[in-house]
Amino acid sequence: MSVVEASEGTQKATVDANFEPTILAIACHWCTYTGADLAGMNRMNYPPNVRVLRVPCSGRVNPQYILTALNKGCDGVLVCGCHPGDCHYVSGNYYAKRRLMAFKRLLEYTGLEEGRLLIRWISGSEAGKFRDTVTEICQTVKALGPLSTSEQDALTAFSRSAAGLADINANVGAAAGFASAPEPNQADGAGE
Amino acid sequence: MSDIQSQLRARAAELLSSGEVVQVIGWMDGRFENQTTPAFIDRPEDAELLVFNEYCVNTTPKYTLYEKEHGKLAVCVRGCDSRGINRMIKDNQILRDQLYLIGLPCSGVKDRKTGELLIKCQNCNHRNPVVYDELLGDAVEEPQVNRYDVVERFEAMERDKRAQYFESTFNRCIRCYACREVCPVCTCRSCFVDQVNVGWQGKQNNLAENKFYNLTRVFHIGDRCVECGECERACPMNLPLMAFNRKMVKDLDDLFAAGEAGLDAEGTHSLGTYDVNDVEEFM
Amino acid sequence: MTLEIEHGCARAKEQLVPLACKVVSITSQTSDVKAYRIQTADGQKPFDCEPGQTAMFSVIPYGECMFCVSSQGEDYIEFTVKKVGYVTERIHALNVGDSIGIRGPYGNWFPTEGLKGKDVLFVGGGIGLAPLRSLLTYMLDNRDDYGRIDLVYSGSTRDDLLFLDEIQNDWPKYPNTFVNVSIYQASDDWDGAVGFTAPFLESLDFSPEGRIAVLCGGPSLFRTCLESLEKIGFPPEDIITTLEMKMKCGIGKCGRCNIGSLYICLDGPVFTMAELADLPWSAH
Amino acid sequence: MLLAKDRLNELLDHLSTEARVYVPARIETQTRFALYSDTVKPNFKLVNTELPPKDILFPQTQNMYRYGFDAEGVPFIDPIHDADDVVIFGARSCDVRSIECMDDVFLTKGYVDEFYEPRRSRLLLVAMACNTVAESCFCDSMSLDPNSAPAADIQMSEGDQAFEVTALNEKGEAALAAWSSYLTEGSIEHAAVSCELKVEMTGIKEKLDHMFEHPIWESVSKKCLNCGTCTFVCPTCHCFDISQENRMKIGERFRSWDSCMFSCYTEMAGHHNPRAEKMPRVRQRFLHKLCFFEDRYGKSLCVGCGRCVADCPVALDITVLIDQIGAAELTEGAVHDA
Repeated sequence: MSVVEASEGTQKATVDANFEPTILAIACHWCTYTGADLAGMNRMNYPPNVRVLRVPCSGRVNPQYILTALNKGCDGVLVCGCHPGDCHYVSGNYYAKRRLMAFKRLLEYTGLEEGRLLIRWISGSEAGKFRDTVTEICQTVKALGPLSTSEQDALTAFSRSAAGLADINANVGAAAGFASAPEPNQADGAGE
Repeated sequence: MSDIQSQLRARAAELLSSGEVVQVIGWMDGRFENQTTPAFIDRPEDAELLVFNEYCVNTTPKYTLYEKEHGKLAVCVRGCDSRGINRMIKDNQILRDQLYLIGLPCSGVKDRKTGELLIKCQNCNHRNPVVYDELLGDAVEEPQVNRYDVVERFEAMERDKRAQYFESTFNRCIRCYACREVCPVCTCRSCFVDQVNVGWQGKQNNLAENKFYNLTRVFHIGDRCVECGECERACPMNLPLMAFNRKMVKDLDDLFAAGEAGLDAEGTHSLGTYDVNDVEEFM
Repeated sequence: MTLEIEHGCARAKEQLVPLACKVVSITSQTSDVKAYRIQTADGQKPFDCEPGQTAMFSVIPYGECMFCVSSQGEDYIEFTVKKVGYVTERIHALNVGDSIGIRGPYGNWFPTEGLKGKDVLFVGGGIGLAPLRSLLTYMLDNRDDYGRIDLVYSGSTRDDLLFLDEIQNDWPKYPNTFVNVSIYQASDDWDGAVGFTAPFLESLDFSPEGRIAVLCGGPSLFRTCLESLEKIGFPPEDIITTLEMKMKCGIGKCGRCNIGSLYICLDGPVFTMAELADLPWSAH
Repeated sequence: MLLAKDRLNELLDHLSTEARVYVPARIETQTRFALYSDTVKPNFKLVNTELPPKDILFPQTQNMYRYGFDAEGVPFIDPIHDADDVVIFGARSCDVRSIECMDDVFLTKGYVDEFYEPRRSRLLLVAMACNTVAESCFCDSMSLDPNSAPAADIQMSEGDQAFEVTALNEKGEAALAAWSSYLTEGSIEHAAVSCELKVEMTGIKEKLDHMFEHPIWESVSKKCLNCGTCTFVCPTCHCFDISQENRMKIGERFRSWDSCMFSCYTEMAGHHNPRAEKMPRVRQRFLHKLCFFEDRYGKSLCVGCGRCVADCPVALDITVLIDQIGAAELTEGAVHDA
């Protein structure tokens, strides 16, 4: 049980250049989702790896969502909400801030690489910031490589090999409760 | 301590025969040498069964939840127990006037096999009860300890090694939920684990689900944890659970000056509130 | 006269892995009860079973539930399912043609041989008709083998009565077959009897002589009707019932339907009250 | 036959090439039957391991089948049978008896469990006589012998320099024939041990038959926390749950250990729960161990390994309970035929 008993670090496989990460972006309806919309309307380009999950408020983001996403096939999670002070429900994002600050530290303490969980405040007018943030997390996670396979169970591996990555990518937005995801299309990022 | 024990027996008998309480929750001897087990005394003549020594490993607060229906309870409380009681009062699990708290100063509890101070007691800085109706014996000196010692050692590790260490920790979890059941803070009527059809927690025992359970548990109690260390002691697989709990406590203290939980029965907990001037790191 | 009920019958073709089947028809019985006819993916009857046996209905991604096979035909088996929880909600969302899994049949069955030549009184309420129906339709199909058949059936309102058309119009046409239906509260659309099952049963004045009672219903109906039957004079060995517990495996291994030394899924679900009296069990 | 201690690892290396070999070992803070490897060597000083070997035959999570829709939309249900040749090397008498109990559950009463049986039939069970006993061991009170396990394939006992190896059945003889190059003729004197903890089992079962509604259950269950520790460390607890996990169009249905201590174990649709309170659950566990199983299969489900005694966080001790049952009076009104 002592700290020193932990054995030598694992050999990290070199990251496959063709690796395309799967990123879950949890976006608050009032600011970030609108910002993502605006990015789409402005025909901004951002990586197609991100699936957007719309929630009413960042204060609604249950830390278990983040854990589930990481457990069941996502390589990174982005949580976005209104800037402090701008919350549609007055204080939701203040609660979210405290919660996520603590939760991010806990996750990284138990071994998650820094950069796999990113939290940002993005307002409805910050289409550019949304694009930049998505690009940033995609690049970071791509460099980090797939989330260590031992953290995902055999079923994920099977579903990827059996159904084919392309199929999964095409469907992931609609399945597993990830409804209301905007088309992850490179040309027009978001749209309703 | 034997002096306190005889006082305890006498007081328990008095409380029961006067009808002030219907039950005294404390400890009694187990089958083996130096083993104790929780005791529920409801007859004055059984008060002789009560023991108080350096092997009383169990904490008492959680039992008040099940026993309160019988009437007013007398509960033996040391520092850790009393903080748990405070926390349960604050969480609206029990009312203060349902309890008669017999305060017992404690100088740490030992492992019955090794005779060493339990890990939970090595890091204890509240040996005297923080709330009680009467205190038996004299208050003991509070030790100066660095509660965050374990957390700091883990934080100093390389991420890879730490990840591997915790991965192995989660792998060894058998998900018996003893940590949940002993915890004075785990009082949800329907735990997320038991909400089978909602599907928070899968039934399979694998790394992903074990991690999900443990991290959710830690995060859910982290801001209210009274640091009694009972989860770690109860764990049949001897997992270092306080390394997680204390990490939460430490972070919340660093970030929001959360302080220690369970020192009083008022106020709120650090994740149940906010301050517009909180540190900002998500811009 | 003692009835021989077989216990510990192992007949299931599929133990734990279900057979791929499909829904061939759905009939809505009440607002929250539907009857499902099931065939295998290639249009066969999934299995033959005796009246009273159960099977595990597997809504593929959501879970499994144990139901009594409420009737069967040449090429189908039928389940009657009330929407009460998570899986049954998913069952109610099924459409004709949807793929499901079925494994079974499990458990024992009503003593179709032992009842031959006897009068049978069926007592049931609400969804409790489903298991009774399996035996009742079997007896009607083999009408000459059995004596008089009476059904005492109740529901909260007219809309809670299952197979009402069949009960009122088809079954009484068989010889020596009588139905008595009541609802708990009077309403404009009901001109029949009104009252709870137990007093209604007592008012009908059945003689226990040469008659076997078959009882199935929810906990309160079960308790009250059991008392009534005993009051009328039915000895416990002449009262048959079918029990329910949470079940997962269906083959007497997973443990949760254990009562005393028995497993309801394998040794039951059909017992006489005399057998139940020996078990550490209370009619909860 | 004798197996010299310095040839033990050679034998295990050899066995590992053909089968998965499980040996008692300490894995960080846990002792369990672990896969023999370069880093995992047997440790026979562990009287019995904290975790029993039951998960080798009956894994905590066992995938039963995969289901879903293939590319053409046709549904499929594919059973997963993944049994291997397995050797459990160094099981104690209590663990061997526990496998007998599991055999009763999974292989009799009309159904041979299709996931247990392949693992069981490919198992070589090598028992190791106890040299010492732990304070919580009470197997000889449960009519077991810590010095021999007749249901094993091979019985071993440990001497100073060597292990004595005896085949107990044909499977064991065949195995010993294959191991012959590691064995020498001879025998050792094994000093028989007996447990220090004794409980009186005479009449307990008969008494329990009438104790379903005895007030003792209310008092013993008070300290129980309703955690699953006792059931998960128990070598004979075999209750399981069936559940599933889905990914997109496919999923896996698995069975996993469940515990009668958990409230959701018996909770039915509509939240009706016949064992909603702590007391009926505690009663169910102990009656199943000491009474119901004996009615059904003719042997006690408690094998006296003492794991629950050692691990229970609140020292709710089955041996104390047995003593209390022995001392309990069957008062009028408290009697109910079980």
